[in-house]
Amino acid sequence: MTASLPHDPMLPRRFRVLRAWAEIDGVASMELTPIDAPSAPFRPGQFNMLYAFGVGEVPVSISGDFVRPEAIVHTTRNVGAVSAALVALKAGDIIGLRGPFGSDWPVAQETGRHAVFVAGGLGLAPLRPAIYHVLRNRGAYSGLSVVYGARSPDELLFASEMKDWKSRLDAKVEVSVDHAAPGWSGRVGVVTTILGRALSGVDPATVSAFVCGPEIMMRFTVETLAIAGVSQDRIWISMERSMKCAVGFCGHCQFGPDFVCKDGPVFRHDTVAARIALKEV
Amino acid sequence: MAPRPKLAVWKFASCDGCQLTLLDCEDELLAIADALDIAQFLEATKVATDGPYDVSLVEGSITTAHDAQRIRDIRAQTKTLITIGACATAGGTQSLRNFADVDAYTSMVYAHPDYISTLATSTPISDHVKVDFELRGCPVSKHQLLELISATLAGRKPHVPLTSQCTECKQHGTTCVTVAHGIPCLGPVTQAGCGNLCPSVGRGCYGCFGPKETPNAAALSAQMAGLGLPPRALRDLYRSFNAAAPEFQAESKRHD
Amino acid sequence: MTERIIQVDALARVEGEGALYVRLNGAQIEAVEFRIFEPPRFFEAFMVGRDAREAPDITSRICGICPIAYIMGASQAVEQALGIGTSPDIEALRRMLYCGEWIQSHVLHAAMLHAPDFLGLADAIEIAKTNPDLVRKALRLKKLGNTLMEVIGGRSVHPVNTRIGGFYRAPEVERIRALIPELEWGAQAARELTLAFAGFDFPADEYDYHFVSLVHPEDYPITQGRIGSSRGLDIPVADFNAHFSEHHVARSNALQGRMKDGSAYLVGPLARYTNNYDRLSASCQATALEAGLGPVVRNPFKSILVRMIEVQYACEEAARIAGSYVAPSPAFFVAPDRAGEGHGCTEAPRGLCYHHYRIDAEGRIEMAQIVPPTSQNQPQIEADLTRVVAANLGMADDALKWRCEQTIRNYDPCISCATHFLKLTVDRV
Amino acid sequence: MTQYPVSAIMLRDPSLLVGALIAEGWRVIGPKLDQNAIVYDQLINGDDLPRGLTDEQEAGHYRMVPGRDGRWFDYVVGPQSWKKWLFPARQKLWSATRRDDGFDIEAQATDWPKTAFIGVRACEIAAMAVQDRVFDNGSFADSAYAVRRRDTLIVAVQCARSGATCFCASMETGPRASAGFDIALTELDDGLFADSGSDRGAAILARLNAHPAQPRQRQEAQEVSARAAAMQVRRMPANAPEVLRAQPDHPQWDEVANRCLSCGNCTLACPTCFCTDVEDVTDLSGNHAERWRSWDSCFSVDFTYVHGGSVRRSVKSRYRQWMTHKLSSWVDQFGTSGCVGCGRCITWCPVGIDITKEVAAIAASGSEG
Ligand SMILES: Cc1cc2nc3c(=O)[nH]c(=O)nc-3n(C[C@H](O)[C@H](O)[C@H](O)COP(=O)(O)OP(=O)(O)OC[C@H]3O[C@@H](n4cnc5c(N)ncnc54)[C@H](O)[C@@H]3O)c2cc1C
Ligand code: SF4
Ligand code: SF4
Ligand code: SF4
Repeated sequence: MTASLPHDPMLPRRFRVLRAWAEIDGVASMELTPIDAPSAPFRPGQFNMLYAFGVGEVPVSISGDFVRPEAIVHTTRNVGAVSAALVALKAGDIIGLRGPFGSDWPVAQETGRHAVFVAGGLGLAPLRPAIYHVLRNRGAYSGLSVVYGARSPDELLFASEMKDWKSRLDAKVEVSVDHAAPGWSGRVGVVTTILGRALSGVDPATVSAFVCGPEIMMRFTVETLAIAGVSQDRIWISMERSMKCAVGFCGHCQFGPDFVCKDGPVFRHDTVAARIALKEV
Repeated sequence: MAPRPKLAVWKFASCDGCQLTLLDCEDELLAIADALDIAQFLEATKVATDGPYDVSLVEGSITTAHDAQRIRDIRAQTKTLITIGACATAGGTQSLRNFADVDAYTSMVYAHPDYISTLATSTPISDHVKVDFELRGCPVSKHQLLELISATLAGRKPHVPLTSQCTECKQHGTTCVTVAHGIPCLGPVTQAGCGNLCPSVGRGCYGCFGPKETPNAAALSAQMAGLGLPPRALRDLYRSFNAAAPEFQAESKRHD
Repeated sequence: MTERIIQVDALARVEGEGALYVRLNGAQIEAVEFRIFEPPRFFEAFMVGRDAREAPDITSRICGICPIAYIMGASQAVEQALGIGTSPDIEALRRMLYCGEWIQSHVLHAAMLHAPDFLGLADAIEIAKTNPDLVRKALRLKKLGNTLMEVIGGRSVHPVNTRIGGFYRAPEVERIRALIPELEWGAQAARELTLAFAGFDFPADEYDYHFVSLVHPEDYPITQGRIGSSRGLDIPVADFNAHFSEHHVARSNALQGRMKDGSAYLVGPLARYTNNYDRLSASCQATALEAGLGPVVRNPFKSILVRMIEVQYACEEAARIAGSYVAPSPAFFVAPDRAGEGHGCTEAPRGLCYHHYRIDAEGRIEMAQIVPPTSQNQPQIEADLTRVVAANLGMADDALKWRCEQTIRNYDPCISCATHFLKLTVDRV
Repeated sequence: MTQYPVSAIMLRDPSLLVGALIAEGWRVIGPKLDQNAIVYDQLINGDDLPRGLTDEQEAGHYRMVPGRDGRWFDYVVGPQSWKKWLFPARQKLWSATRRDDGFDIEAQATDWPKTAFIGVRACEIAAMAVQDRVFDNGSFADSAYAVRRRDTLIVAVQCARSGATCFCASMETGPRASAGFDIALTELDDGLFADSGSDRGAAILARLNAHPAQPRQRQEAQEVSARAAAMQVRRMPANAPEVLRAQPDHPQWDEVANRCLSCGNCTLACPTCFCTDVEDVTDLSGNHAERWRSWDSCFSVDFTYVHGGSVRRSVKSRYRQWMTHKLSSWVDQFGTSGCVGCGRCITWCPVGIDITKEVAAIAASGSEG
């Protein structure tokens, strides 16, 4: 008896790179369009498994707007073999894609609240679709703050877009760098230092916070939010773990009882707080 | 077409077995020669193109002052330097000299000791220069060597697990020789990769792929001592082709 | 007249690191040196104190090209010292395993390392450009040798299945039988390659060598026999040291073997062939005849043909053994701890390889002596070089250099083997 | 108890069943003696079944020894589990070929002839049920696994004795299987009591043309299982999930890390462990690529590698992950324990680490604080 695999979740579909552009040094974005089948709709915070021919497959968050699933945007930092191949893609190239996978930022449910986005480094990429949503439906939210920290000025992602947001009267945007460089007139310091400013004058009881960045940055951010009085069940974070399948088969991404690939990557903080405090989980 | 990457193969103190493993890829040899520009491979060709080289495969350990200099020169001309085999990666069998009482050895003077010059130790390449990747084994496995070459060509990270030999036994369905037959076996502390050779013929692994990641040799030794292996045999088990690999060296010294 | 220096700093297409140095003053040959600069690895020194049962695996690492030669020589010597025998079935399997090594090593040398010399090419890859079929055939044949070693020994370089007293596990009959069709193809392919190589332009060079090899009343010698020579030597293996000795010369990191009277001798395919021509199969003799060889071959350049005939023989012999193979039971005999002394001698692809151990009551090695073929051939290589240079003084330097290298490659010298054994002297830096 | 129309039969010799299945075109996989251990391999005929053998098992110890005369199934579980077949150690997932304009991806077909497993023990049936939930987790299903599972007939053997490392009774997974098989055999003094557990099993038994079993024999079969259960010397504390959830910092984790080799044998021998790695393969031309999936283990450092380093670097954290997952978080994930009490991880740990003892140690001192 021979059977082929219908809808095999491990089988990538082909996508073509429509556009590819450099963001900052070592980071590039690309816009993908499906070849084999229409792409599935996605929600902000979800990710895809991207396959570079002959090199390998890695999880990468969707950084573009989810109202345009026919043109999926990813933003990747070159840190190793697969990501290097992804960053090197040009318009017209083909890659394999599986997804979208994982849980999402529940922004759509947090209407009426003050949405606070806290991003560190490349963590801004997975938050951007959610920010787009709030910007588009600004009236439904009591407030919008984007707090963004990067290591240095030349590592600030989506800089011109940030400027646009900043120029809006209905959004508060705070940016800081760990290390200043000549010509930098903005703030210096880790992201938690500007978080306080962003929260000043905001009733913590109305805040819903969405946090994405290195684990250590998220830990301090959550601490700061808690001190400011933001409730643990109104904070969401996005976890990163090794992933080989993204569908719960490979076991790599386990984080206590959760599979980061399908129960995450976005978790409500109170559900994972105890585990995050432990080492090597 | 992009220019083919330039490959150089170098030999230091060794048995030639790891280089031979490359020539033993009979089915792939012509494809390798197609995909790569073989710029230096003394064992196989008179061709000797000057550097720089994209990839250098280095066999053998450093046992002379001259060789210590030669490897530095090679490193300077090489983009990716890969060591192949236990000699290059851990000093090889010849590193057994490292454990000898050097003065006693010196007194075993040969007719004309002045004819030969050698160092007191046999050391891995990584003691002398930066190494980009180490392929284990005495000799290296053909399968892993091909994987390394194709991965390097594809810009892919080679799939060379650092786990125990046990993982290969279990994947191959080989029954554990220690548990089922009481045979001492270094498998639990030895890196996988050979293709599960010794246990599949009912023999305990003798460690030719060197220590795995985070080996717990002390715990294994205690178990093997319980199976009746005397300290001297235990010591010698760790002291063979990867004798100078730090974890094996330390464990063998505990049983001196 | 001016001084001419023919120098090759690093010989290519030999196993290990060697160099060639010839100094001429007009027609006067002032120096001919085949230097071995492969650093010594001191096997005989560090084996002292090891369990004798480790000897095969340790000495195997002397040479990756002919590990079987070391495994077998060490096994014989240690088995003798520990007073155990094996069984005819085990010995047959050992012989078959050794055939694998002959095939692998000979084809590597003849087709990939030596043949380019005759074609004026750099390597086998260049041959493949004009004659891909020949190279493919050679590769398939070489692979067959490796397959034999993998099936019987577990892997081709440093097999794992061999042990003192026999084998860890006897290969299944089906796996051995399955080799027969390819071995039959191999014998034919070896014959075809011999005849193809017979068309090479061989330098006219003949020398009345003192051929030394194992001799055996029935078999073409591989694993067993007495030591015999073309000049009437006929001694048991244990008497090796009474007739041969080794000398240390300044220019080489290897010892040089000579007869006790100081004369050079030759070991390897030419010696085996000449001393045992009658024991070759009729089909191999037929190939020899067609390739233009008589029962004695004195032209060292024709060693390439003799190697290929030995490949044909090894394929036939392995097929014969495979045909009547029964899995040895037991697969090995257990050796007790006891004091003793033993000798082992087999025919490595490059020639006679002698092992000698003294073992203490706990079964530990007290003394080890290993004499590989390449060290024995060193004086003869230099003598050949002198003769070849003298006969070709008119050649341009490049051509002469090429010819000298080719002369060395006639021996398929294995330099790694030759330098395994010097005792340690330390140069502290 | 039987829901199936055909009543149980008495089978003189299991090779009759093996022969009948082979004659009906099944590929039969069952116990075979190989290298002095019982492994699961294809049977060419009924003679391949070992007989008169039993196993002696302890932590880090396994030996085949002569068993009760003429008994067919007097050993318990061996080094391998059925996952070797249902969830192979290496599987090709797909291949891709470079084209002028990008590349094509080709799915890998599942080649699985209709197969009968014979000699499946209760704990192993339970293990299959556990893996069924893993490979169809509600969101995603592994279709190759589903095909293999669907097209496999299960002939169970109800254990007539327990090994010293067995603790299925405390996991409530054995020693008597009540479901999850097509046919179940219980070896009695006067032959094999064969009962059906499905219609296709019942049909096969009906075609065997054997004597129907007596009620007495059905009764005896139950008693055999009860005796096997009573033999068990190891047990898993029922509160293991809570104990482990509550004790991530227990000193016992450090203690076991001193003994653990992080070799991964326990995970690979375990019939429920499912972790895998993927491997991208290319040929020398770079034009052909493949993806393979192979067994992995949470004991490897690379298992949790993310750019910058691994999450679980210490052996302590890796052992804790394995045992806590197996016995505790598995329940959260799949609504069942990941352990079926087969004892393999105890027997096949080269240094004899015993999961039941480790839990007991943590539970004992953990309950004080
Ligand atoms: C849910 C999720 C979303 C992500 N989103 C983004 C994104 O939007 N942009 C971006 O640049 N990066 C993102 N990453 C990280 C990205 O997956 C890694 O940078 C990438 O896997 C590195 O692979 P490499 O082969 O280039 O690097 P190497 O360091 O050579 O990694 C080797 C292998 O380890 C694994 N690996 C290494 N790092 C990670 C990691 N952080 N997460 C999972 N597996 C890893 C991969 O299998 C990889 O191929 C995300 C990771 C996760 C889990
Ligand atoms: S590692 Fe072993 S096989 Fe490789 S060169 Fe050294 S001794 Fe030979
Ligand atoms: S954890 Fe151990 S006892 Fe439990 S199912 Fe796995 S191997 Fe068997
Ligand atoms: S518990 Fe035992 S089998 Fe498992 S990894 Fe540790 S030593 Fe290996």
